[in-house]
Amino acid sequence: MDLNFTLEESAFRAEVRNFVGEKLPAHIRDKVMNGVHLNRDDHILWQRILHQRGWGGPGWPREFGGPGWTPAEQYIFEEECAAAGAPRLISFGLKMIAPVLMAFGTPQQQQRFLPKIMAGEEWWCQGYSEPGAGSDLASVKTRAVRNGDFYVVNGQKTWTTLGQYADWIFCLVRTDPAAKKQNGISFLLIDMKSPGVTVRPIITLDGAHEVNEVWLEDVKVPAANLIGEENRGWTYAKFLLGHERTNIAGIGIAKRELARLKRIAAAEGRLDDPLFAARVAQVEIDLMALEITNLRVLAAESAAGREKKAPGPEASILKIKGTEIQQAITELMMQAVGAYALPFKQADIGPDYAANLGTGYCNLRKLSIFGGSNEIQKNIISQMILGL
Amino acid sequence: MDLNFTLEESAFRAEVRNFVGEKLPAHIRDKVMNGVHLNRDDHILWQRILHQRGWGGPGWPREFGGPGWTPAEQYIFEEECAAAGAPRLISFGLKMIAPVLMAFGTPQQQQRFLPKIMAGEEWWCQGYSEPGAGSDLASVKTRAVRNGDFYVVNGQKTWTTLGQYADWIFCLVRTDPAAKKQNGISFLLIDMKSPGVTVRPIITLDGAHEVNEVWLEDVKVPAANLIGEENRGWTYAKFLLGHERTNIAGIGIAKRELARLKRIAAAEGRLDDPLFAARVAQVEIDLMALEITNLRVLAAESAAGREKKAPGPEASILKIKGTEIQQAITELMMQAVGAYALPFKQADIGPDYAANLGTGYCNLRKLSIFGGSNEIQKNIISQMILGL
Amino acid sequence: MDFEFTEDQRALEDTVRRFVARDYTFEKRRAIRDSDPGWSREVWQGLADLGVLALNLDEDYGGLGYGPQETGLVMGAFGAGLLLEPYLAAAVIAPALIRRVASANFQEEWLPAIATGAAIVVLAHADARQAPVTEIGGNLSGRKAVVAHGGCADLLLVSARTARGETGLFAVTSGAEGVHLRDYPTLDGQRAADIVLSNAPAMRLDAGTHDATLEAIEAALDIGLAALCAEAVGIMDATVAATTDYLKTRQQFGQPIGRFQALQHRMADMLLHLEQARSMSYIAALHCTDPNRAARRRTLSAAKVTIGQACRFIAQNAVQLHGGMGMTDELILSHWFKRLTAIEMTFGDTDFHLQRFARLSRAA
Amino acid sequence: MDFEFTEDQRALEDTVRRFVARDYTFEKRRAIRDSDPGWSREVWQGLADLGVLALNLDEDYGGLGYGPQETGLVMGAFGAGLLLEPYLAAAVIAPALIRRVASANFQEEWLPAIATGAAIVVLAHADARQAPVTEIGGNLSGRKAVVAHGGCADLLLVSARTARGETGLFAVTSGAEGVHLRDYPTLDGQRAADIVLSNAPAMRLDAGTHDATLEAIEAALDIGLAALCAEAVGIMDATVAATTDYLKTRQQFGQPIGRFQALQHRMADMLLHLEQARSMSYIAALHCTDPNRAARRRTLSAAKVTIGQACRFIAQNAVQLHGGMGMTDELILSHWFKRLTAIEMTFGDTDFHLQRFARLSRAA
Repeated sequence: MDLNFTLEESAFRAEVRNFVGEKLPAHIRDKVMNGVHLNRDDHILWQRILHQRGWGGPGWPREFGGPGWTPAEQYIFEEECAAAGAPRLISFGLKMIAPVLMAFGTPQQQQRFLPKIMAGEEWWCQGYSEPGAGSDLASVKTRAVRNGDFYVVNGQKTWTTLGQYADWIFCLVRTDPAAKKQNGISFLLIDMKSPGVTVRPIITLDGAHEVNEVWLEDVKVPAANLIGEENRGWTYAKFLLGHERTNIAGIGIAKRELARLKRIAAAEGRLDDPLFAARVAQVEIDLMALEITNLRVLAAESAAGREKKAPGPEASILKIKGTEIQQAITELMMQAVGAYALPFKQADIGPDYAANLGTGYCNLRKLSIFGGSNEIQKNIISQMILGL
Repeated sequence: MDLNFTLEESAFRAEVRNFVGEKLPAHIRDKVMNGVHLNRDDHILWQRILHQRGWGGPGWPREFGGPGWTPAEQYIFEEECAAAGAPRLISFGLKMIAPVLMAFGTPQQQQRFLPKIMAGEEWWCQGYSEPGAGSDLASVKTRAVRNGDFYVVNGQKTWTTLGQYADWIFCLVRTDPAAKKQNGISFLLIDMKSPGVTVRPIITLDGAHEVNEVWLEDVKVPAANLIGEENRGWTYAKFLLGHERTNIAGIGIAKRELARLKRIAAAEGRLDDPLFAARVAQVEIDLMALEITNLRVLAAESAAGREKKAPGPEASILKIKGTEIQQAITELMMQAVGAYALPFKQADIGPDYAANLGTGYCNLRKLSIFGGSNEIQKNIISQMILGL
Repeated sequence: MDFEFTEDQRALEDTVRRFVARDYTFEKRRAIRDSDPGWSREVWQGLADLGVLALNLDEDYGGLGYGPQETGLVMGAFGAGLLLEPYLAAAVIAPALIRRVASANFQEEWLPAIATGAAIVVLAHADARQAPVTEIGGNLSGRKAVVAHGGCADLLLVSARTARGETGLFAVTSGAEGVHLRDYPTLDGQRAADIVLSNAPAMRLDAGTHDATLEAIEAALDIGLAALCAEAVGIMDATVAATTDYLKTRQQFGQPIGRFQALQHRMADMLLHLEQARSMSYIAALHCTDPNRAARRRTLSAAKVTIGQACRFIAQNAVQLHGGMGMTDELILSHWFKRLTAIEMTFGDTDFHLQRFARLSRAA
Repeated sequence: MDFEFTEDQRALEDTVRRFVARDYTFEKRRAIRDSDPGWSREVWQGLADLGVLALNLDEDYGGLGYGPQETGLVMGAFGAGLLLEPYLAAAVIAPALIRRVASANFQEEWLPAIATGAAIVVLAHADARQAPVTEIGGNLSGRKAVVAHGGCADLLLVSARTARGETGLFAVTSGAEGVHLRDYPTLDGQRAADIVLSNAPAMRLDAGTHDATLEAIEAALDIGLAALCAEAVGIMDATVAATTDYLKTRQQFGQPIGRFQALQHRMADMLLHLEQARSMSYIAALHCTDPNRAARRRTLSAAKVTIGQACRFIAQNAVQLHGGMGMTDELILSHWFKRLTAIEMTFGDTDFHLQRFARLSRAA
């Protein structure tokens, strides 16, 4: 056992660190470091900077233009980006639809879509959730009816993260209403500019507009935009859900935010409060442990080889602990400043660092709900790992 | 709203306090105050002292020789007894079988059994649980077959608390094996001296002998010892389970043990440790709140009147919090002394107060398991109070 | 021992509940929140007409002469409706402080105006760390931080360090020269203000005995704390009820999600927190006027700990059990969440009170 | 980065596991526990024959020259079997300390004897609060408290305050005059002793530099702490597996209780604790010999916190999920519970290490 990174990996880390240090625009870094929401341009600018360096698809194999990094290298890359205050990569294109296209797409689909994802030219969003479905993703009600070379799609998607920026949406649609639940679902790629597509904002409890409802009314979708076979969409959907959970622990981000918590707590004199100091220590320790747990899962996946690339049920452990830690950090940051965490969207009241702490706490409540609620993750652990 | 006791109640409290202060034997008090197990004689001696004062059946109505106290008076009585280091009343006779006899027993049964319970002349134990049944009490397997004026009983009971001291056991037995689960059960009173009754100790993780297996092999039980009607035993059993939960929160005991915890922590200098002091404060606060919650439940029951005397589902709240608090106190006492909590059954190693803290912690793990596990209590709350 | 409320008390609570149900719907509240001042003078006048602004005032000054128990009932009802108007600040804390500190003349001038809604008076106590308010020659300078409802006050009761190094209490007209109010919304939709004083003219209210003034401010804030606890219980009551209903109606995997045992047990835990919090809010109401300072503060700290922990547990889990819906601005649930979050941090957070309780218990 | 153990390491672990499975059954252990000494010299000799007593010793002294990782593997296997013999005290901590402190002569005399099982040497460090051990004229007086396996030692390594007010380390023969060993069982079935020294003859072992001696004792105890963490993980592994099996087989209300979602989620929480604990035990093994004292202790404190919290959560819930059966002496489960309870309190409890971590993190 050796928990050190190899010399090559350490050199790679230095290379990433240098690159991000040089190329990350200061205005983006400042936003990230202070918990300010990024806009579309911020994300796209950073994606294009990475793409210029050949790092536009960090998890992609060489054959599709990716750097062909090992899981350890991907981990190092994301950790360094997070530490330096780079934006989180927008996963809907890079980590969700791209692996599906690589595994199940036609060569035409691959050529049409993959390069634009990597280049930051097309923004994707996810059309899985539907109103009332919640964790029960297979209860898809959106209908797609084949009509010659087209499908005609009607229905509604919800919780569509950053759908207001998206050029394309990948959707689960029901193509065989007679079939049982998981069967009869197909996987369609839909141009957001198609007539009949309407995006309506959902404002969340922190006052932010991150998620949306997407209404689909008689939307014509070329049959060429079907992934794989009709009615086998659930297979691709599950494959995608597996990939969604790479880097699910968010170690790099949590480390950056922990450092911010410690700076804020020190500035507020809260580390002299033994109870507060103990709470900070607890989350720091939990994060130390989770980092190793994450590396263990990564190593096991690497050992299992390329063919079994989607994370196993162990990813549920990372999801639960990772989200708990991130939520605990936002809560402690808010508590550290006390009253000055309460002013709502006021940049110039109280200390600079206090401005987004109340809304940050509220916003991160989503982490234990979205992406498979933590309750669903515990079901997975008890069934898939423990066999209960 | 007025959270003060009435003048009469306060006078009653003083009367109880004086009596217990005068009459409680010192050797018993010292054992209780130091967490030492009491033996049969200790319990019986105290019961007889109470009986001489006319307080042998604190929860009993006057018609059966009890003092006819209100719920508030019973509460005060138990609180004062606990504070002074008096033994907990052995509930199997006084609080379990006695109410059943009063409600469902024949006059002959009442006259035969009740006076001896109150006088501390006969010790009862409970024959509900069976091996493998756990929380599923209605899955009774012990068989009773009617044969003329007798039942012949075969089967096995378990977790029989203090069965080694008992003169009588009240048992659930199956009299109609064809009937569905809750039906076909009868409620029998069995003399522990009957041929075919064998008591085998179960040693618990603290090394103590508190619970037993009771084996019943061709035990002849007079039909006159049947409570109520044959095959209707589940009705009486449920009635009894309701009564078992009076004073379930254990406020008086918890207060006494909290005071002990604070003495020990002060002696060990642990209150200077801010984390430890905060943990002690937390349990003290929880107990303050639970005391009021308990009084609220008591007041609601008093208001509901005599006819509805068995505690409602609110008792589950008291059971859960009360056991959590008592367990937390034993854990903190153990942690307060550190290493000297480890010597096993050594009275003369380390400080006097340390001797029983390790085993005390172990022993009280039972509280959240026995008497309806805390998980069962949460089922009750969610179903009976919340309607889920 | 008696946990029943009197008929009078019940009637008062019903009145306020009906007012909230009819005149303070969630939609109405949203419109008020989104309005420029962020509160409604019309609603305030409605409360005056109901008589609840006079609840805590002596009958001599047009008040009803009620106390913390009645205030608690009113606060609970306002809590469920998430009242945005300055009831706690202006109808509970300020009158309690004025009664304890100010001259008879001042009381005669201001208390009846508070009762009729004609004047809004708010205590500004917490100093901004870098700029504590000090008095020089009868004028005040410095900054008060995050003063709840400070922006709508006609008159501010400002604590300040006097030239003699003591704490004094001063009346400052909010429109006076040298008074700059920076009014803003807070996370929970309420309003607060930072108040910057630059040589602002002020009138000394207290008799100039440092300890008595500090104790009066503390006493008023303790009454406020008990009222805040009652508000929290009102919100948590509503939150637990709404979440229970949601679990009964929301279907997933072919059944109501309330059938899932893990969620049932979570709800049971929420109920445990709620009932313990309710018990401590009763205790807080009964003890918040206890003249024994140490005993009073120990009890109030215990209450704030219990209620703060309940706020956190119930708020977080109510959102969690509502799933995505719990995250939306559209349901009142997320607004309860935010108010409970703010309450936990108001008048000292859980850690503060836990440690204060430990200190006071040890000294006792 | 590599989490795999080498073939050698796996073989070592297998050897010990097989030994435990075959030669250290629960029944055998019960008989040993109930025997007068409470441990078995025969088993000890068996361990010597396996070579594991020599694990941590330099090859020069008949040892295998292995380190904390291998020790961790062995301790994990012993943990599951709840070994009663003094492996941690006599085969891990004592040799680590001797190697750091004692003269070459002393090492030559004692280390080979430790390896062969001929001699048992135990460190006695923690003083009884009222009677710290002091040295006067080469003799020791005072009391050492709850010395793990002190009763079976041939030789005690006793820390003492010297006449010059420094910490020295002394060898004391357990049979010497003035040495009174009060040997007793502990909650977890192991043995400990209070050692009362009355002018007992002693041989100074260290070179007489206070700081170096203290650091050597600390370093040996830190190696012991990492080994203890590995033992805990071995026990927790077994506990989680046994509880999972129990939930699959135990029927109630017509189905295995493992079908109840509330219990499933509890098991998931136990697994989370276990995996986090396992991660930290790896870290502890890798860092327990780090010469950077502050960094080493910070990491070890983090490990002890994670593992202590896991011990508590897993032990308590394993008993709870086993219901009444979990409370019985009959199942090994309750014995795992007690050992995990003892481990949480050994070498500093969770609160101690949490606060030490906070201090060291802040200083870093």
